[in-house]
This record gives sequence, C-alpha cells and structure tokens, in this order.
Amino acid sequence: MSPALLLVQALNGLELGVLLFLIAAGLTLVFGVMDVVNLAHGVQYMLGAYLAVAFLPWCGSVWAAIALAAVASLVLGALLERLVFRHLIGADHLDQVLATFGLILLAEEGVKLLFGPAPRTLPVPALLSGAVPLFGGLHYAVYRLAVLAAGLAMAGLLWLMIEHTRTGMRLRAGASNAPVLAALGVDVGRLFARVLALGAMLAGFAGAIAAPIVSVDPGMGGPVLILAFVVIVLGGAGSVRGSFVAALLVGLTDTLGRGLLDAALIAALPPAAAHTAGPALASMLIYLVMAAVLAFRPAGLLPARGRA
Amino acid sequence: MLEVAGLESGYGRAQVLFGVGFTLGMGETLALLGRNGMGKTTTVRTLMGMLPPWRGSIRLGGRELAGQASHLIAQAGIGLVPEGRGVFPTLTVAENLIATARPGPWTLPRALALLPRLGARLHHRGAELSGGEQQMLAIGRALLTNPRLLILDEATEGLAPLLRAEIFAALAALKAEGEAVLVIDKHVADLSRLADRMAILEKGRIVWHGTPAALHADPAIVGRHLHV
Amino acid sequence: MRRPRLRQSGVVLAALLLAVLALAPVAARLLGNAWLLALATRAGVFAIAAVSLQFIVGFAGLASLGHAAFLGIGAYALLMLAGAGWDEMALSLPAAILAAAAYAWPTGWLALRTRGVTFIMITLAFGQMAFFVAESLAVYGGDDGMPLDRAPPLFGSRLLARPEAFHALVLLLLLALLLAARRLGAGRFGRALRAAREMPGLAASLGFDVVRVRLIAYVLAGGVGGLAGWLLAVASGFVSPALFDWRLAGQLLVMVILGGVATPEGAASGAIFLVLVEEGLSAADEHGRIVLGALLLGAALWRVRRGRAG
Amino acid sequence: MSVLAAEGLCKSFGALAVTQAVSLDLRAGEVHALIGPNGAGKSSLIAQLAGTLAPDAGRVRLEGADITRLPPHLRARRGMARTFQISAVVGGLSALANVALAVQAHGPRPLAPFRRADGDAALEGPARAALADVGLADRAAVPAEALSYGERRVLEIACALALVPRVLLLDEPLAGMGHAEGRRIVALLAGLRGRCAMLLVEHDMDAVFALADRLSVLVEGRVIASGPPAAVRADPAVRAAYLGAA
Amino acid sequence: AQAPVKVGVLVTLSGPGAVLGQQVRDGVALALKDRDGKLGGRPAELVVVDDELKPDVAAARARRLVESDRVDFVIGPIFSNILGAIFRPVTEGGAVLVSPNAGSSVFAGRQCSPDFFVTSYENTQIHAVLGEYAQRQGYKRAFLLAPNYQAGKDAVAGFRSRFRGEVVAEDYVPLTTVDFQADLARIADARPDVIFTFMPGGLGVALVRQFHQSGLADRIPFLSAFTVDESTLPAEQDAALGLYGAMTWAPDMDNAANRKFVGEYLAAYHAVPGSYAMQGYDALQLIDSALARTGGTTSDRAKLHAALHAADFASPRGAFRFNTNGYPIQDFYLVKAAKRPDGLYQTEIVQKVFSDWADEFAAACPLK
Ligand SMILES: Nc1ncnc2c1ncn2[C@@H]1O[C@H](COP(=O)(O)OP(=O)(O)OP(=O)(O)O)[C@@H](O)[C@H]1O
Ligand SMILES: Nc1ncnc2c1ncn2[C@@H]1O[C@H](COP(=O)(O)OP(=O)(O)OP(=O)(O)O)[C@@H](O)[C@H]1O
Ligand SMILES: [Mg+2]
Ligand SMILES: [Mg+2]
Repeated sequence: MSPALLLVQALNGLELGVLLFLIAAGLTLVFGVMDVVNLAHGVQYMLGAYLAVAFLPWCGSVWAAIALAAVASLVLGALLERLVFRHLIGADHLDQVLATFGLILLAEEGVKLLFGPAPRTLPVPALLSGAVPLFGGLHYAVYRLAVLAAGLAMAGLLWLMIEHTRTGMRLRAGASNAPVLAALGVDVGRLFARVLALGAMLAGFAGAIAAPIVSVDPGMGGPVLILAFVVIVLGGAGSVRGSFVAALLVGLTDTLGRGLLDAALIAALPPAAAHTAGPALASMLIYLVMAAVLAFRPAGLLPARGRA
Repeated sequence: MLEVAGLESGYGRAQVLFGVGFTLGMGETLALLGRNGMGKTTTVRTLMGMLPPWRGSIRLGGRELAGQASHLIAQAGIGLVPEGRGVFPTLTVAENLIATARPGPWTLPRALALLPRLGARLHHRGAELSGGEQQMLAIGRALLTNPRLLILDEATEGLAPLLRAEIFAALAALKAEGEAVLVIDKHVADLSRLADRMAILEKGRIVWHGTPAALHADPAIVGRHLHV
Repeated sequence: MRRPRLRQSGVVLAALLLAVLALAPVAARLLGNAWLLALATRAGVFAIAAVSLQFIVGFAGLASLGHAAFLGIGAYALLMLAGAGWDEMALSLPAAILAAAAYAWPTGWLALRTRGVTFIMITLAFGQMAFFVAESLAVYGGDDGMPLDRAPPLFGSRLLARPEAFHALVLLLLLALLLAARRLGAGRFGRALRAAREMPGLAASLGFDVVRVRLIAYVLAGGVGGLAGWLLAVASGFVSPALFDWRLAGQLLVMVILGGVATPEGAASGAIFLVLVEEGLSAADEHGRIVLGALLLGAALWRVRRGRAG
Repeated sequence: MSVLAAEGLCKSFGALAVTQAVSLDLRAGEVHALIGPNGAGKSSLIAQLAGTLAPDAGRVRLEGADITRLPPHLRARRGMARTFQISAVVGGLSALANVALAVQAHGPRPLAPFRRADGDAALEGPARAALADVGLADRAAVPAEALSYGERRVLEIACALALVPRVLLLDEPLAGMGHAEGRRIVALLAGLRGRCAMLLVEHDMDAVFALADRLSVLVEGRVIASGPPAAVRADPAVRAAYLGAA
Repeated sequence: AQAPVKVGVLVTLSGPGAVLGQQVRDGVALALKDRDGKLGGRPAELVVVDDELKPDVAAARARRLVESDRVDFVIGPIFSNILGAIFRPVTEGGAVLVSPNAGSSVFAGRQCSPDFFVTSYENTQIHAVLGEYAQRQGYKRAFLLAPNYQAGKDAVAGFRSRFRGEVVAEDYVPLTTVDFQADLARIADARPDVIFTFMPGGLGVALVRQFHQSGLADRIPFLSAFTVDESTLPAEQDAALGLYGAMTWAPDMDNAANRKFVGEYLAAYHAVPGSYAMQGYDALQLIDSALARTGGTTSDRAKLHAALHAADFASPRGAFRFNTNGYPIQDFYLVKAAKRPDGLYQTEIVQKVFSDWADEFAAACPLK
C-alpha cells in the first residue's frame, strides 16, 4: 500500500469512526444513564436521514434540511420519551428489547408505507462538493472532511458536557442510583427526557449528514445499530470517552484492516485461497476484534469506572 | 415545622405503615427507634416521596408534600442520608459532593473540615471507598444540599467509634444552629444525649413517644419494644 | 397470592397451545389442507428452539443474540452427514446436538466472562463468525444454501417422510423437553443457576463454581438448539446460512420474552403464538409488520406496567 | 495450630497501599477480632482471605495448605464461609430458600439436575434450624428482597452458618442490625466458639470485647497491635487511632 | 361459472430487497389488469406473499400457497437462495413455478424441471455480457468489485469467463457495507482501465454516489450489473448518468408491446419500470398464453407444459422463446443510464452484445 493510499484509508477509517461515534454516543448515554437498551436507536438514525430527504424539497437547501432534520429528531425523541421510553425506565432489559424491537418494526414499515421501499438520497451541499487533491494523485472528498470535522466537534462538546458540567455529573449519578438522586433534589424524569431527546438528536443528525453519502432506505438503521452496539460494548457501556476510542478503532479496523488484511493474505497465500479466506475474514474482522478485546477486558476498553 | 399525620404506605399490596404521625419543630431532633423491619426506613422513604403514600399528610412549614415527586420534596428543604449510603459509584468524591449541592451555609470546605478523610479521597470514585468512607460521603452530600431538615437513616452504620462520636457532635452543633433532624440509629445511648424526643415504631405504628429521660425512666418500654 | 396463579395460567395456556398443535393432523385431514400440519410442525420446532434459549435467558439471566448459530450448526450437521449418506436419524440427530454443544463450549467459556449487554454482543459476534464461515462453504451452496434430498430415515425406515409422523416426533420432543426443563428449573441445578445469576459473588462464597454452572447451562442450551436446527432443516427441507442469522436469533429472543422468560412453557407459548401470528399477518396484508410491531410494543408496555403494579 | 494464616500479604490500588505486609493467624476455634479506623483495609484483607481479591504479594494458608491462588468457591468447599459488608442475598428466593441454597452447596450432589429443591427435607431441615437460630423463623417464606435491611443482614449470617464452616470471616456482621438483634447474634456466635474459628471485623466495641479471644488493630494497612483484648485496649496507640476514650 | 385460476406471487416484500419484489408484483398485477382479471378466459386470483428473504420462511410460505391456497402457478422469487428453498415444495406440490428473476444455473442443467420456467435469464449471463463488452473494447486492466456472497462470486466468475485481460484486483466487500471509500481509494490507487461491479440495491446506490463524489467517474469506465437500473436510479440520479449496465431489455426499446407496457406502468405507478417489472409482466403473460392454449385447464400436465413452452405472447423485449430447460433464448444488450425528458431516469440501449443467446447449462438438462 502506498503512503498516500494509507493516508486516504486512515482518513476514511476516522470518518467512519466519527459517524459511528455520533450514533453510539446517544446509545451509550441512554444505556449508561437510563439503563435502557434502545434497539430503536438505529431507527432514529434512519429517520434523521429520511427527515432530511423530506425537508429538502420543502426548504430548498441541504444545509437547512440537515439542520431541520436534527431539530425534528430532537422533537421526535422527546415525543418517543413521553409515549414509550418513560415507561421503560427501570424495567427489565428484556422488556425494553421487546418494546424497542416493536418500535423498529413500526418505524421501518411506517417509513416504507410513506416513502416506498426504494432507496432515497440527499445531494451533497454545493459548497462542499468536489474533492481536495492529496499527494500521490489521490483525492479526498471535501464533504467527508466536513463530516469528520463536524463529528469531532460534536464529540468534544459532548465530552465537555459529560465530564465537566453539573448536568454531566447528575447524568452519571442518575445512571447508578436514580431514586437517591431524586431524593437529593434533582428532577430525574426531566433529566432523562433530555438525555433521550439528545441521543435521538445525535442519531438523527448522524443520519442526516450521512444521507448524502449512503443509500437512504428503511433498513439502513440495522447494520449501523449493530456497529454502534459493538462500539459501546468495546468502549465500555456508559462511557462516552470509551465510545469515542472504540468508534475510531472500529472505523479504522473496518477500512484499514480490510485493505491490509487483503494485502497480507495475497502475499502469504496462493491467490485462490486468499480470495476465499480474505473476504470471509474481512467480514469477521470487527467481530474478531471485539471478541478478542472482550475476552481480555470483559468490561470494555475504557469502562465508566466503578460501575457495579 | 414538619407535621406527619396518619401516614400509611407499603410495598405492592403489602401495607407496612399504619397511620404513622409525629411532629418536629425548628431546631428539634427526633429519634426514631424500633427493631429490624418495623418500618423506620419505610417511613423515611414515604416522607421523601420514594414510596407513594397511600394515605396521610406530610406538611413541611405548612406546605403539603404528600404525593409530590421526590425531587420537589427534597427541594422543599429536606436532606437525606439514605439507608445503605447510596453513594454514586461512578462519580468521584468531589463530584458526589457537588452534583446535588445547593447554596447555603454548608460549603465544600466546611464539609471537608467535618469529614477530613474525604478530603484525602476527593478524586477517588465512590465505588472505591471503604464502607465507612462511603458513609461519610453520604453525610457530606446531604449537608451540602443545605436542608432545613436533615434525615439520617442509620448514618453511623459502619463508622469507627471515634468518628461516630464526631458525627454525633456535629449533629449537636447543627441542632444548635436551628436545624431540624430526624435520626434513625441503633446507638440508643448516643441518641439519648442528642435527641429532644424519641418515638418507637412497631409493626408500622408509633407505640411510644416521649423524651429520652422518660424512656430511661421506664425500662419496661425498652424491654417490650426494643428487645427481642 | 398472585404468583402461583399466574404460573398456573401459564401452564394452562401452554397446554392449550400444545393441544392445538396436537389436533393439527386431524384438522389437516378434515379440511384437506396439508399445510395446517406443516405450520403446526414449524411452530413446534420453534417452540423447541425457544425453550432452549429460555434456558440461558430465563434461568441464567443471559440474553443471547447468537443462539441461531446453534440451529445453524445442527442443520449443517445434518446437511453434511446427508451428503455422505449418513443422514440416519439415530446418527445425525445426536451428531447435530453434539456439534452444537461442542461449539457452545469454547464460545461459552469466553462469552460467559461478560454480562448483560456485553454478553449479548459477544454472543452476536460468535454467531456472526459462524455465519460467515457457513457462507464461505462453497461446497454446501455458500450463501445460497442447499436443499436436503430427503427426510432422514429412522432406523432405515421412511417414517419421517410422512408429515404426521414427523409432526408427532416434534411434539413428543417438545413435551419431553418442557417437562425436563421445568424439572431442571425447579431442581438444585436450577436454583444454583439462579443464585449465580442474581448474586454471583455470594454463590461463589457458598461454594458454587459460578462459571461452570453457567457454562453447563449454556452448553445444554446449545445442544438443544442443535436439536432444533436439525428439526428445522427437516421441516423446511432446506439448509442455508440464514439459519445463523442474528435476525433469527433476535426472533427467538422475541419469542422467549413475549411468552415470559421465567418459565419454559412461557417461551414455548411465545414461540407458537408468534409463528401463528406472523403467518396470519403475512396472509392478511403486506404491511402486517406494523401490526406486529404495535403488538410487541404493547405487550412490553403492558408487562412493564403489570410488573410495576407488583 | 492456626487454621487460617495470612503471611506478609500486600495489596495496593495504584499509589494507595491498603494492605502492607500483613501477617495474621486464626487458631482453631478462636474468635480473632480485627478492628481499625474506616478505610484501614479490613474489608480488603477479608477479600484477600476469601479469594475475591488477589494479593500483590504474600500467601494465604488454610490448615497449612497454600490457597493464595485458589478461587473462592474452592475455599468455600474447604470449609471457609464469609459474610459481606454490603449485604448479599438472592432477592427472588425466600429466606428459607436462601439458606437451603447454602445447605445444598456444601452437601452431597449440589448440582443434581432433577432433584427438586423446593420442599426437599434434606435441604430445608437444616435451613429451618439455621433460621430459627438467628431468629428469622417466622420470616422463612418471605422473599429476601422484601426483608428489611437488618433482617437481610441476619439472613446472611444464617446462610454462612448453614455451611457449617470451620473458618468464618465476618465483615461487620452487626452493621444495620438493631441493638437487640445484635445481641442475639453475639450470643449465637459465642455459642460457636470452639467449633469454628472466626475472624471478626466489627465497629461495635461491645460485641468485640464480648466475643474476642484475641484482638488485632489495623491502621493504614498495617497491624499496629495484636494480643489479648485487655492489653490491646490499654495500648495508647490504639486508643489514639481508633478507640478514643471508649 | 368456472372456478378461478389461482396464481401465487412469492417475492421479497420486506427489507432491502423489497423494491424488486414490489416491481415484480406490480408488473404481474398490471398484466392481469390488462386482461380484465382473466387468464386464458378464466377468472383469476392473485395471492401475494412475502418471503422475507429467509429461505425457511419462504419454504413454509410456498407450501402454504400450494397446499392451502391451492394455487396452480407460483410466480417467484427474486433471489436465488429463495429459489433453492421453494423449488421442490412448489414443483413437487403440483404447481408450476415461473421465476421472474432468479435463474440459478443449478436448475438450468441436471436438475431442470418441466414445471419450472424462467422469464429472466440464467444469472451469470448478464455478467458475461459485460465481460464480453470489456474484451471487445480492448480494456487491458480491470478492477472487479462485488459483495462477499455466492452471487458476488458468480458475478466475478461470469465476467471473467469472457474477459481475457488482466484482473488487477478482485475486491469483495461485506454485504452490510455502507461506505465504499476504502475501495474507491484502492481503485484510484490501482488506476485500472475499467471497473466491473455487481452491487444490488442500496449497496449500488451508495457505491454509485460515492464513485461520483470521488471524481473517478470522469476517468474510469464503469460497467455494472444490477447496480444502475430503474430500482436504484431514482436514488442515484445524476450520479449514475453515463454508467453502463447489461440487460435483455430497456424501457426505451421501440416496439408496440414495450410502449404499451412502459406507458401503462408509468401511468399506474408513477415510476419507470425496471427489468424486474418487465419479467413479472411476462411471467403473467406466459401463464395467460398457456391457459389460452389449453382452454383454461391445468389438469393435462403434458399439454400444459407444451403450452407454456410455446411462449406465445408479445414480450416487451421482442423475440422471446424458451430453451429445452425452460430458460429463455434471447438477445442481450449493453445499456446506459440516462435522464428522460420528463425528468425521470431510465436505462437505454447502447448496443446489442449477444443475439439469440442460450445459457450453456441447457445441454445437461435431460428434458427435450
Ligand atoms: N477497588 C479499589 N480501588 C481503589 N481504592 C480502593 C479500592 N477498594 C478499596 N480501596 C481503598 O482502600 C482502603 C481500604 O478499604 P477497605 O474497604 O479495606 O477499608 P475498611 O478497613 O474495610 O474500612 P471500613 O471500616 O470503612 O469498612 C480505602 O481507603 C479505600 O478507599
Ligand atoms: N422492597 C420491599 N418490598 C417488600 N417489602 C419490603 C421491602 N422493603 C421492606 N419491606 C418490608 O417492610 C417492612 C419494614 O421495613 P423497613 O425497611 O421499613 O424496616 P426498618 O425498620 O427500616 O428495619 P431495619 O432496621 O432492618 O432497617 C419489613 O417487614 C420488610 O419486610
Ligand atoms: Mg431500615
Ligand atoms: Mg470494610
């Protein structure tokens, strides 16, 4: 692999990682803070993308569509909190799985009913279209750099909020002992509602900014949800910092790992064997990494320390 | 200041409290006594809105609190040291103290002066503390909410004798400042020195009510309600 | 006393559903509709799979998203043996069970170091790995999978080729499994498992080898999952990597939760109910999944509310 | 001869040394009390003896055998029982079933798959006896999660006793118990003296002086005094560090 | 009155493959509407079911169609793994299976059946068309990109069966890939003369858009199968313009049957039909034509088989006949994505690559 290609692949890995982080952050907050397993989080990502697609003809600008989609996701998250999640707090994890699985079916089928099963798309904003040349004759799309920057900024903000504000402390406190936190004067219900809305907004925003890159279809949340779960488990459930590290690890493993693995296998094995083993291994790579990490660090890479 | 009357509550359908009532004036200390499982903690949980009251009234400074959400009751001026400490395990000691703090005479330095061991552990996570240290943290945390009424449910459980003596001294000082205290503790001798009045709970009812002196004057009461 | 009555009603419901399944051959004959029988058989097979999953979800408190892998291994064991002409049930069925259990052993040993959501994900990871391996087996059709040429012989006889006979086999196995699982749940091992789930530290301090207790449960569940896979392969006459899919694992989990994780008969009821409802909805309308989604959501919320009421 | 011995145990969490070259022994049938200020490292020491915390250095011997690396459940099989400072019971099981579980654990065929656990006289007989001993007989059918805090603590002791241990590690057994219940447990433990060696961590000095044959004082991870209770009590260093004027 | 003929439609209607299933269903429904709901003069009834893209579910549903709904014909499925699962339940259950899309080589050769007909093509043919075209263009170095499953490997094999130049890389990506950036970087780095890819559905949409964004579209010719078609074009839009594919038909074909089909489909569903819709349409036309010949009966199997085999209907793709194995003998074209005057997108014929081409497996089929 040439150095330029390596750089491009590393950038790609980071970008995928950052996108994953945006999704996983909401998930890990909702799980870590409220102890709610939210399978419907992937659906919120999907809805974010569809909302942006739906807003585009209406407001004319991709920027506005993405912004509106983020806001609408926030509202939607708040609504879902009222209707569903409020009742799931403190419930058995398995009941949460059942309820949010039901939500997935509802949302995916509902979107299919409204928009049809065919994939949709969102154009890249004109300002960010095109590619910047790197050395070695390779190019990198400007929009992807923007996604990378936006994701990193979001990650920074989130980290500040969680680690260095009183709200962040209360979030972490509520995660371990909500009744006592309430008895000390904190409105835990409102706190949780905000976390949920925030998580929904992050996922929706991720969906909206991914929409110009990926295919927008009703099932787009599924694979992303799994990856996000891989990320939060790898990072240590409930730990935003851990999620960030794990998201980058997963992103890099997926992009760099695939390329390097291929190269290594082609060098090591006869071509026929390499072509059979390579792809199967590449598909497994993330899972292999996860299983290996968890076998040695069952609590994840950077667990929220002191969790019981 | 605090008037509790006819309080009934329980878990699921099992009733535990059957009409608990007492009052607590400004600067007054009431000790709640009773054998294991008689409903002391249940009384506290119901007061704090952690368990919904089935019947009865809870008035603080004239305001009805029964049926209100937990956080509103706390904000009305009640500070709690819960049974079993309830320290937030993932927060550091410092974060545990300030996350729920409200402005008032109790500040972080003042709390640390009372509980110096916490000062040495400020950046340790709650879960890493020893049992006694967690207990101190729970007390400090409650003080920093600057309550008008402090409720301590077995707050000296697991504390070394020296420290327990210090905590009781601090409570006496609080009382002198006009703070109301509701305290549950098994060290009846220490309580007798601190409390203005005592109440004995049995099977969810207050079966005796009086001053420490009265309690000591009548060993039969102790024998009947507090011994096995 | 609320609990015992609820438990009783669970048994009654399961018995009712089993009776419905048992009557299927009669109904199929009377109505001249062979498919009713096939549907009942399928429901029975899924009930067996669900009971095996309930064993780890309910008793050991470990939700797994990798359970489909056991089904897949059981099914592929049959496919591979059939390819060599060794599909005789007396041989291939134990082989399917053993193969699945053998896979459960090392993966369980690693996975059982974790709990909760982490356990869900690590079982998913192992399931996915098995999936990708199955997908790369070009000899067995790769991603497309392969049909089975015939129903496996039973001691050389063609008995299982008769739908009624296969149906009876499935029901008998289900019944035996339910009785065994109930006994096991109420037995000493079940109680140790429960202690290991709720208070692992305490269980160890009492002298239980927590990891071993859980591992035994996991391997048992894996073996029975292999049995279900063998049956599913025979029932649908086709084996493909889709049997390893995490979505199938998710579906099994939904069946178990829907019916109630606490008891085997609950899991079986959930499976039978879900298979029948899905079939009904698919017949009614292509957007039947909306109804299904609402149903699951409603069931979960209802259960949560009931749990809160005590 | 000593049944249980710690030899030069060391344990640090990062920069914090919680156990510093602690040597301690427990003789057959005696009650050895361990006291010390909060955070001195008493629970950490118990955890190392019970096998839930691995020491950085040093050994643990049970009846002469080195068990430093033995997992907790195997220690339990060799006759060691413990209670936890933070209460640990199986919430969903009744008080009786909790104790029966302990009986099952140390009896024959602890994992018999098809042997009904409910109503098994071989399990419930001894369990009922243990419950009666601690005074919880009338709460036998109550699920452990519905017991009050103090009752749960009592239940734990019943579980530990049902193991018929030869070595018992008690981490603040009286915490959370009322005065009266505490006295009952003290009497019960006193009755065990001679049959079972006990390491007792407790802040209730009345109980400590009522029970202890020997007394060790742990301060900041070190044993600063050890010996007969009366002598230790008189030690000015101990008074300063722990007892105060009491 | 005669009892109605029942036709089962077993296609994928949920998940990512649902677009294709819907096209088939709509094509079938359109053809039936054209015939006033009658087949061979008999009233007809459609029973539509979803196979959920799960083989075991599909097998169960196929049995339902045959044993419970008692259909005489089953049109389906979309995907070849489903075909494997429903083949025996349908054909052995006494119904005729007409595949509107999946055409595995398995059932074209030794395992062919008189009760099985395909209105699409044998799967690898499309890829071979593109290999042939690349070979004729004189491209020397090709980069091959496909999802990592059997169909992806078949696609690469199909392309290579005709392409003799150097293959610089065979890149297999997981089916769940959402981001092709890594692969595009490798392509840019390898600088091939041509790219061949097979990326169905959402994968194709993502690839095409990212290919366009990367700026490679202007530099490297892009040959693809099932990646740029009427099911994905509405999402790919301008990014796909000028990209090549292969097919037996395109909406712009100029014949009366096609004009009628495309016109009616557009009017009914407000979308340009794709090949899936066309093949579904033909599947129903085939059944209708056969029943017309047998006078509406299905009881005489030999007569029914012969009638089906005659394929006596006007296909939008023009000349259409069956080989002995029930797979078509037909022309194959190179097609290209284009924008229509009404703003919609479609594929258009560029050139014919093969005429009257039969699959190579038919020789092994014992049927005459
Ligand atoms: N996991 C850990 N990580 C970091 N520090 C720890 C950890 N566990 C215990 N400690 C520290 O080690 C010291 C000893 O704790 P330990 O629980 O052994 O005290 P103890 O003597 O039992 O006190 P107490 O009487 O209050 O229960 C304490 O200062 C505690 O903060
Ligand atoms: N979570 C619960 N569910 C059901 N019943 C409970 C629960 N908690 C306590 N109880 C029951 O309520 C009664 C009163 O318990 P409570 O905890 O108020 O006692 P207490 O006086 O605080 O005792 P202790 O001194 O042991 O803490 C007991 O009989 C107990 O069994
Ligand atoms: Mg209490
Ligand atoms: Mg301790």
